[in-house]
Amino acid sequence: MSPRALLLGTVGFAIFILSWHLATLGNQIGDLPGPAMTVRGLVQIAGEGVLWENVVASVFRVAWGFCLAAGIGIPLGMAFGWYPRLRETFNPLVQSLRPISPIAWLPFAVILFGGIRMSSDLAAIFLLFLSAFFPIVTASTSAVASLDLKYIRSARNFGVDGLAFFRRVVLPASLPQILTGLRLALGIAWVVVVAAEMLGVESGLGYQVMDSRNALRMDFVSAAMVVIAAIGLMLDMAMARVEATALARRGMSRR
Amino acid sequence: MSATEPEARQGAEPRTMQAGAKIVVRDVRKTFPTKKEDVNVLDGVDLTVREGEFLAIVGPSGCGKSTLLNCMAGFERITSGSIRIDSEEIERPSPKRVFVFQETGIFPWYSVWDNIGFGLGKMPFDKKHEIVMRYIALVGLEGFEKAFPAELSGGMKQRVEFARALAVEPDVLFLDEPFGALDAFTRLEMRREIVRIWKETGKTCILVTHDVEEAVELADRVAVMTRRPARIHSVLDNPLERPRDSDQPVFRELKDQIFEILGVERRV
Amino acid sequence: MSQALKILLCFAAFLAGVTLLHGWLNLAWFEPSNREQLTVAHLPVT
Amino acid sequence: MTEQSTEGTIFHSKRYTSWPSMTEDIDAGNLHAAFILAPLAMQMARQGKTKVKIVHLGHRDGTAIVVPTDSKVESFADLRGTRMAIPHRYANQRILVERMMAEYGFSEDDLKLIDYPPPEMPAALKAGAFESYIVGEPFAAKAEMDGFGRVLYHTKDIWPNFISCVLIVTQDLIDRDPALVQELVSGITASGKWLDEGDERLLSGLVMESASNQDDVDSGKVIVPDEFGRTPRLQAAVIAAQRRYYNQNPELLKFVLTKPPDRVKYTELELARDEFAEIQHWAEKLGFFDSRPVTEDDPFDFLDYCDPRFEQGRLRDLPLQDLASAAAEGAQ
Repeated sequence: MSPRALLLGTVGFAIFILSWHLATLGNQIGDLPGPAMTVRGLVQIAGEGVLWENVVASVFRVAWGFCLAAGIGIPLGMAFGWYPRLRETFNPLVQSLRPISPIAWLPFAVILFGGIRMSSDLAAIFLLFLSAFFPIVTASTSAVASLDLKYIRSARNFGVDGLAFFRRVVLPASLPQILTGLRLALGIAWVVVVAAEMLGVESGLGYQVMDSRNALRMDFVSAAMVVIAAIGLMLDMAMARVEATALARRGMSRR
Repeated sequence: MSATEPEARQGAEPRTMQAGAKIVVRDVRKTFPTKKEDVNVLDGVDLTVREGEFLAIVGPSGCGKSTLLNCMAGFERITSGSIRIDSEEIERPSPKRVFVFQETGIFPWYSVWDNIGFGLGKMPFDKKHEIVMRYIALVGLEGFEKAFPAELSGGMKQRVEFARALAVEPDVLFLDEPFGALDAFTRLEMRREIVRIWKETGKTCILVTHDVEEAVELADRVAVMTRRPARIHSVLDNPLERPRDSDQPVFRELKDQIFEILGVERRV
Repeated sequence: MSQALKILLCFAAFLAGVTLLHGWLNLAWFEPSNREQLTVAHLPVT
Repeated sequence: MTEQSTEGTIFHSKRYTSWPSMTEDIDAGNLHAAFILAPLAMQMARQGKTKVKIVHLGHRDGTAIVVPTDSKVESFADLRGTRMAIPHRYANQRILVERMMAEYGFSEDDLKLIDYPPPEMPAALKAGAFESYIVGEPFAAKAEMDGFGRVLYHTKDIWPNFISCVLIVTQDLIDRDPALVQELVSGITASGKWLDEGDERLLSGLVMESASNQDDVDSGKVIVPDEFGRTPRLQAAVIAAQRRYYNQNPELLKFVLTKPPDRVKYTELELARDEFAEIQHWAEKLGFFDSRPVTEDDPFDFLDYCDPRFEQGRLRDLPLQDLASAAAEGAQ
């Protein structure tokens, strides 16, 4: 981030915090919390250690949901991209399931994983898997489907096919678009985890918001939201770094 | 075509096998099925390419010269007729006949070294290194082994593509408007490069281009194609000695002749 | 493909780490208790 | 607080954020015991996926109707044509309101009932989303304590010994481990008795502020502020305020448990057939069992949803520090 961008960023934040402070001047605990109250709340829940438990719980669920979605979504999406008949049979199904909000699956998820240990965690992970799976499959499909014909012909011209062709041409060529899909999926999963946790589990940042609300501690609610925003940003920056290292030296002509 | 097509084609190739013929294309037809109706692209193409020759194929854009080249390379199947290389029917692409694309087909995710070594497949590192370095030297890219395509100029990327193609020691090079994406100066430089490489390696080169001057400047013979559905109108011998100078009167005469066949008004 | 392997490894390490942390902090994996346990649920309202 | 005693089962309390997530966890087999709304418990027993039985009451009363402090409403009649927020359509509070509407001759649309999450009721009342709300504690006391709400009726005034939450256990647990259910019920009865009739001995794990030192705090002991005093209800206010229980402000819980003292009752929690008959009557009337209507040949008897066997057991004794040691500790 260039210093100028950093400066402008902080100015943006400063304006937001200032207006937030003015808007909530003189509010008590029960009303809309101001920045100062939020910071105090943040310090308190951090001090009590409960914040770290909730952060770990949320990140744990997103990590598993996301990795499973990537592990299954990428190969499936690439297969859809490469074999048109496969795409024609399954893509309509995928695209019709996609708009269903993952939260709608919660009742089924709870029943599906009922009785097993860590069932509420598994239910949340299942929801996150769904929320990340669809963008990943879609990105992987279009990455392979739009593979440049001249790369395919170059490889076949040199007699490179089968697994070598997949590993040395298809995968690297579709990597940029797949990584974009992954980054998008992680963002969506992070939004969904908080919502999922509001409904079914007893740990995590979503639960923290809901529980603070029940405890009439609006300052804890805004403190949790600050943490949610910060971690969401960190996850996105981490993915951006992964993308940068993976596509290093490819320059703009990434495809 | 302004002139009605003469029945006896001037300087047309006799049908019999020519001594030293590398590629023989006989009565090739190619139709592309579309929703409305079939599009007939090649309509009875006959062409013979001699061993070690530099042949140019010239024709208006969209006439099907690239399709012909793709068929000769084995990327596309012909509807009817036959294409034989060393009297063997073409089934699919092979490292013996390497294709060079217009905007280069090298891989942006591989370094120059990896790109050139791409076609060499499994072999001990030092043997592969020796071959790769030899062709890096041939195309004048010493010192750029570790560079990636995004960091190279258009001309240098073209050189990597040539090196990659030559590294597998093919018999034939198919060049599909290879300099189309380059600026004028680089284009001139690369034309000299391809002639030098062609002389040094003795490969059979087939160049497809819509630039008549480029064809006359590079080729031993120039095959002129008609509009779609395309056929070989005629194959003209290029008597010019190398290195050629576009100001030579014979150069201009040959160019005019080709333009006239193509029915293109040359004067701007 | 070593680069892709590196990315996979750091994902796997992250996954394992956060799983153990979650188990330790929230699921009491590392607090053996021999006495029988029963959870009684309630809402924070009478 | 069962961690304090050295033997017997450890009972963990688990706080849920909504009734559906609790019932889903019961149906999923993750949960076998819970404090839940009485009509909801009956509905689960009648047509729920998991068979449950009510084994004890949670408490009595502890519910109030709240109106804004400046509102002119003096009696239920004044609520004609207004909106009232209720915690859940299958809550006993709804039955209470329906009963009072009948008493005051209200028709269905004379009082609009809105399902509303209890924690938001105080703020929503202040914001004017509705003219009154009926809910359990501490969300009634919250409005009162912050001064923008006034209690119109306590349940002790309009439905004495009002039943709101009941303790249920799954039939599966009853069949599998009746001794455990017995231990649970006798433990809860004992705590209730201590809350209403206990003396000034501190529960183990508690220490008065003046007698506490740093390692008490570090070892996680519960510090009771001196101005709170030592009575059981005030000890309970401090315990329940902890994050792992109600996660509320101790002052609010102190208010609930003491102003007035009979605002909520923790004794006489035995199951009574006639009390439940009345709840069942209203539940049927309001269509709580529509998917399996109660008829002669498909009756719904008290014993179909209650199991009072576990209430006769010996009360469990609580881990109390005897006064002597408490006094000695105080002298340090």
